[in-house]
Amino acid sequence: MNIPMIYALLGITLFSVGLYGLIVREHLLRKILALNIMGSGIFLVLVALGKRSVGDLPDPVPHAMVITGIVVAVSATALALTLMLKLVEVSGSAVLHDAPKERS
Amino acid sequence: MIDFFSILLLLAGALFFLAGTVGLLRFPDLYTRLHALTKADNVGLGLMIAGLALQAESLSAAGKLVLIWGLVLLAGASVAYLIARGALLRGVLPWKR
Amino acid sequence: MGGLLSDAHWGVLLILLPLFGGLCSFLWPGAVKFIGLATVSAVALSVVGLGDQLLTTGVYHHAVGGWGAPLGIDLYADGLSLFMLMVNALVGLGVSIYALDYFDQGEARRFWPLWLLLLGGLNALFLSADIFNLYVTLEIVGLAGVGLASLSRSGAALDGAMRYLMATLLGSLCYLLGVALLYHSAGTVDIPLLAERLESTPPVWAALGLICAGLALKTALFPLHFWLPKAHASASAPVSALLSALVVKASFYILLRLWLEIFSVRTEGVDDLLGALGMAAIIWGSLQALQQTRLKLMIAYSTVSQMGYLFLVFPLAAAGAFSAWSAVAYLILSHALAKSSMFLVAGNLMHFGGHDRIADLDRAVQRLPITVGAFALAGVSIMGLPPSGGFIGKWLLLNEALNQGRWDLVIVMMIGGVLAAAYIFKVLGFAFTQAPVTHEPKGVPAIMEWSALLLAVAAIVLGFLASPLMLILGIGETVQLMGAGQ
Amino acid sequence: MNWHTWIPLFVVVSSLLPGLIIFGLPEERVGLRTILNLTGAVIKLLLVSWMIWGVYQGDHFETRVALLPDLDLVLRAGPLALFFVALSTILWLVTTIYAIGYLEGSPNRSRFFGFFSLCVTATVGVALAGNLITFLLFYELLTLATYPLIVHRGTDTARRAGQTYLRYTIFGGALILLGTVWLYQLTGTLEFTPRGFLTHIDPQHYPALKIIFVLLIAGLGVKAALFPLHGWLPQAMVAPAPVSALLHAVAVVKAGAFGIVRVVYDVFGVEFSADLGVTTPLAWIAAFTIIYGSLRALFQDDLKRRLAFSTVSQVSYIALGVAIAGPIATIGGVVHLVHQGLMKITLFFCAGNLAETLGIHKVSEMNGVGRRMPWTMAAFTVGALGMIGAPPVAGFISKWYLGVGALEAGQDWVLLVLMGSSLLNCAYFLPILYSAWFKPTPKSWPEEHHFGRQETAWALLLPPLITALMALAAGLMTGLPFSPLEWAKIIAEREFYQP
Amino acid sequence: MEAIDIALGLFDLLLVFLLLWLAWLVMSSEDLFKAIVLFVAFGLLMALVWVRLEAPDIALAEAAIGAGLTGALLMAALDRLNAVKPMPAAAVVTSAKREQPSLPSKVLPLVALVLIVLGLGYALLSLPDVADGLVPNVKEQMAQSGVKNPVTAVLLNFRGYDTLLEMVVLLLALLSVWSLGGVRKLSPRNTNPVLASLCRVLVPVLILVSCYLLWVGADAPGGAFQAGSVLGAAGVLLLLSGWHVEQKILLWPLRFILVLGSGVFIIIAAVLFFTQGGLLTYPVAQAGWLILLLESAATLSIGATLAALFFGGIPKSRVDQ
Repeated sequence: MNIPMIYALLGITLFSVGLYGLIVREHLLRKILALNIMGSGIFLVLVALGKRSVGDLPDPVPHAMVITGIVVAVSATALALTLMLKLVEVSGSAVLHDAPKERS
Repeated sequence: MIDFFSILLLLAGALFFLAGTVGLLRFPDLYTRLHALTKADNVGLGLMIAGLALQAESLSAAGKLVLIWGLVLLAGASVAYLIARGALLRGVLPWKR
Repeated sequence: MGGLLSDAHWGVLLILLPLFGGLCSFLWPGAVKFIGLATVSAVALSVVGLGDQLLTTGVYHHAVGGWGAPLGIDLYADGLSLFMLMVNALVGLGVSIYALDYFDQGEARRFWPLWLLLLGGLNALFLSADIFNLYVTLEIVGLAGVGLASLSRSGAALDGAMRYLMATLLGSLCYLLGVALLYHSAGTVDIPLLAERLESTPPVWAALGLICAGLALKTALFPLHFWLPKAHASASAPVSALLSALVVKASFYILLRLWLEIFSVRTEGVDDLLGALGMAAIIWGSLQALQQTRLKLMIAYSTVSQMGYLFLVFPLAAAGAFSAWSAVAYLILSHALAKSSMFLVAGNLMHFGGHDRIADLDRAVQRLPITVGAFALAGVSIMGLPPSGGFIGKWLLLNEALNQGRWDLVIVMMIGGVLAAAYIFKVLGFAFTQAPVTHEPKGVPAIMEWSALLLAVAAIVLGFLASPLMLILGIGETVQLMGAGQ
Repeated sequence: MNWHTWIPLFVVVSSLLPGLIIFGLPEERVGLRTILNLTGAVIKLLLVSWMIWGVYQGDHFETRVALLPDLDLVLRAGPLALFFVALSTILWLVTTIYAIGYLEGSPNRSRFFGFFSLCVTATVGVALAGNLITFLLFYELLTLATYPLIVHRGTDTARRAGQTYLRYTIFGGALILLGTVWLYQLTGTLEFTPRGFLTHIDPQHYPALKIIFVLLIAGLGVKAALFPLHGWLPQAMVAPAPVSALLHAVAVVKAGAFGIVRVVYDVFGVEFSADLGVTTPLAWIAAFTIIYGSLRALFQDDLKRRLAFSTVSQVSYIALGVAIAGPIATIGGVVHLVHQGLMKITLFFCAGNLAETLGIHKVSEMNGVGRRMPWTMAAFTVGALGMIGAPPVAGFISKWYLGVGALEAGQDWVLLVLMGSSLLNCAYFLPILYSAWFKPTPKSWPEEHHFGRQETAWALLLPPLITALMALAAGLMTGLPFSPLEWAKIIAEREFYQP
Repeated sequence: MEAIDIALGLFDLLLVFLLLWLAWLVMSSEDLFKAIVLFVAFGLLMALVWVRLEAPDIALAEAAIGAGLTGALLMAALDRLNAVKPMPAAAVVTSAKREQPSLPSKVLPLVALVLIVLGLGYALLSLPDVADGLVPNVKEQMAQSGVKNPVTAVLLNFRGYDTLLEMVVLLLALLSVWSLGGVRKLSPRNTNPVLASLCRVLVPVLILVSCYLLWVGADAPGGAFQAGSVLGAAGVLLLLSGWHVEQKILLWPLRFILVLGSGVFIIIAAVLFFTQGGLLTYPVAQAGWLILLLESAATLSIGATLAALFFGGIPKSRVDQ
């Protein structure tokens, strides 16, 4: 087991912890945090496994992918946060309720 | 000789960071914690930068390091002030024995 | 330039045109309708051009930046891609025309840029041969979908959009982790190369699981459908139509594509699991649809059930049968047309009576004959009755299921058809009767009625176009053909 | 290119096109609508006559369009197909006239006549279908086109009747679809072929074929109202009278019965069906339905309900004739397709007249009505006597051939069924005739309308008289070249029992 | 050398545990404010991880976007959330009450979590120890790429098409946010001389840094995304110090800057497609400056978009009233 692999395993664990939080926690802000943590975990897997090449250069392709991913993540986070705020304005709650709401 | 000074400066810096961290953890209220944090950080970082600057390959690299210190000083001071002010405005009272 | 166009590059236009149109409509809000309609029409023409090109020269292949796989990204179009692009163009055109009269000025200014960018994302998705590029397109589709779903800003719409956002982001992340594993297993994200290089190793299996789960979530496969009914039912009518007809199909397309190219030979049991979930979706979705008292929710649950049919392809395509997945492609096309028409009809009925309570439709058939007619025709296709596109798809799928002795699939399909008839005629029945509380009807613009009808008629006409469409689907004979394009 | 390849399609289009145009007509364009309807009907009649003449001389008429890569949409005019087409074309014309009179001034007539035309289109398509998938296509179209007619009045009862109708027919359609796909799996073809296309099939598939037979017959039995799948029919009589006439005599019920004929003769082949051992149970079910329908009819006071149960009973004669599996019985069954149509449509027209003119809906209200409406009741009497099987009305011919055919096939028990059924027919029709003609006229009718000098409107009076006369003619002039009986013989010779 | 390796190894392990611990705290702490602060710390540590994984480009992006801007977005959202809900305490209580589920529903996800970690971990461990990925391909084509930083080469050239679409994603997020309508303003702060003077010093510096990152991206870590996010940070700072944008700018110029990145990308793609016969096929000689042009436009757009996302709802302008 080498260092990059440990980081990759950390990535997997972060992904799972985020998934756990996403499912278990109800507050939308927390769910958004959870998605971000999951994303970081995936980025770690992508980059850490790219360090398995023989030469001195780590694989730049995953790096580019992760930069793309980070921008996507911040975009999605911004949208999710705004959506949450609007939802709270209208419904007064930052939790998605499962009971069907009758609204005409 | 340069290495020796570097190590000395870096250790001194680390000591300040340690002190700052202890202060952050142990002090009783926000204001005192801020005090400990910024004081320690500014000086600690300064010492560390100095230690690293001694190792720098070129003058411009050393210059960059100093620039970083300057920026952190500026940001640290302003932010500490803003946090303290915000806390005061929200009615957080300073700790009294 | 003319030479270039006729040569090879309709595919590129299909991506750049709507994106550019989207930017323009954002920059010139005063001209959104014109820009929007022009762009969508141009896209439809380009699809025709691409179709003509594919029919004469076979599959389309373009190395973006001139690099080629594995370093660069490849665009790729065969019969299946063309089919999906046709779905985009047809439904897009219908819904766009409808949207001209549906939205007020303010909403139109927000609708068109989002919709055009969504169209660009969808086109890019169907033309991509690169699984990471597919991730980016999925995000375009997802974020645009959320933006559209929340367009009306009502509480229900925001709630639905939030659910959709959570589901689509989670789905994308699962997919992305799968992509990461595949990349590090094979050193490429190009689908044909992956097909060559991948072996049956644990990381590939993990990637399969993650990708299937992520895409199934985005496609709202039972029991991961929980987000769909609210999101689709609470959006504005044209948006519901786009989401139900196009957006859920996009993620399904990726799954189908990856399955046919990469996974099909390496999966024991997963195909049956997907098939079983598909069967459950058919039954559960239909039963839920039957119980709904709101029209839009009923239509949304109907989508859950109809998506179930698509997943029946996985156990059947294990034998690599063209007829199985071509049946599903047919179902996708006819469902897209029929379902978009249904949501537009729901929009008309809400416009007309101010509500969508099924039991209070109050003689809608007298007042809005064209709208109700559209619903009935679309319903015929959804039920899978002849003559309609839905019937052809169902016939092909039944045929294949019987061919492989899969009686479980056959019986579920039959039950699904009967249940679909039950919920659709429940609506039609109330359209004839007088409601306890009668209301003053509000006029519905003719464009909104006719565009809904045209989509429904298209779904019916599909029932007579099986031969030429099968010819199109056969271009490149998708199974192991992306590799052949190299 | 040859005219013969397009005429079957034109026959279908000749009612489809007017129907689609009528949908778009505003409500008040009565004249244009009437012209469209009648023109379509007349053109169809001319085209059908042309084809009858051609087929008589041995020509072939076939339209073939690709539906799927290896399955075609086929419209083919064989003798059997034309038999049914001719029936529905003539009765469509008559019923259209009747409906114009019946619905005068009522709302939503464009919609009504639009679906009316679609309904006939589907029926003609069912008749001309040259393979099972084309048949299925028009069969389902028929379901869809009749639903709006049944719920036409838009009351809650109508809606519920519509739902019941759909529950049965959609289920039936699903069964046929399943049977069809399965059959296609086994044989690779669905083309209707004289004497069937299954004779060369591997015997290991025989059990599957039996199940397919059951699926198809059950699916068709829904529309043909075979027991226990008849439940929708009595409920559906909430529809306006022309619709009932259409359902019972021309379109829906007949399509089911016709389908049974097709399946037994042109899909399985009658000898092969007999070898499979599936015809005898069919005969038993048909026989049971005959008796059951008659018994139920006996206890209905509502006139239209009584007629509806009578239909349940009478249509099964067709299935019975087919299931007996002999040439003579076949002639009896097939000819009853037309005979029952003529007689039953007469009865429903008359029932509609009584309801429209005097507000009579119940048998118990019919005392002395013969004196108030002599022409209508005369037509009714012809129809009723025909149902009973009294010579010289057409019904007698059917029963005669059925009986002789049964004896020839060694199925003597059928005679008992026929006799029992005839007795029951007497029991539920004769009292009506008696009270109509011989009981005293009451002081007032439930809801009387006046139509000038004659007993009711011309458009309502003429159609039943015409159909009654036709029923008489079919019974009297059996020897003429184009009489139903002669044509049924041609069918039997050419399609079912050719060497 | 040995000692340094061991020290670094220990440092790596420490980082791993810290990250895990922080992630867990972010998920489990009851106080949302605390969770956000911890998340920002998590992001900063992630930046360290990227350095350790020899991914300085990502480290820069993560520090600027992942920790900085996302943190600012989250904080702003929390601030607005508390402003919307007059009694956040009550809401916290109810949500805390709601978040006390029964034992199986608490344990099952945990079990699932462990199973997923084990399964995926096993999958990872069974990957071969050595794999070159696309390193040889990148090396082979670097000379044709027009830049010297391999990550920039991949982002803007080899996989430039991804980046084009990614610019669209960013724009879409903003369109969607604007489509939702205005959000509540950040809770009012008195204009503050210290903050204002900080801005006066920092904003020019940030712009300078942004330009530097953009320029240097061709050869060294940096590039449009990093430069853009630093620019965005400058925007955020300005917005925080109560900067008001003029109506005139909001109408057309702002929209223009927002679409500049994706627009220039699309136009260049189209032009290249008609002249070179391929989508985004740069002529080798011009690749360098074309990439710089694309990156400059992208930087402006990214900066403006990120700042606008932080601002939240659509700025009031006559067009949309």
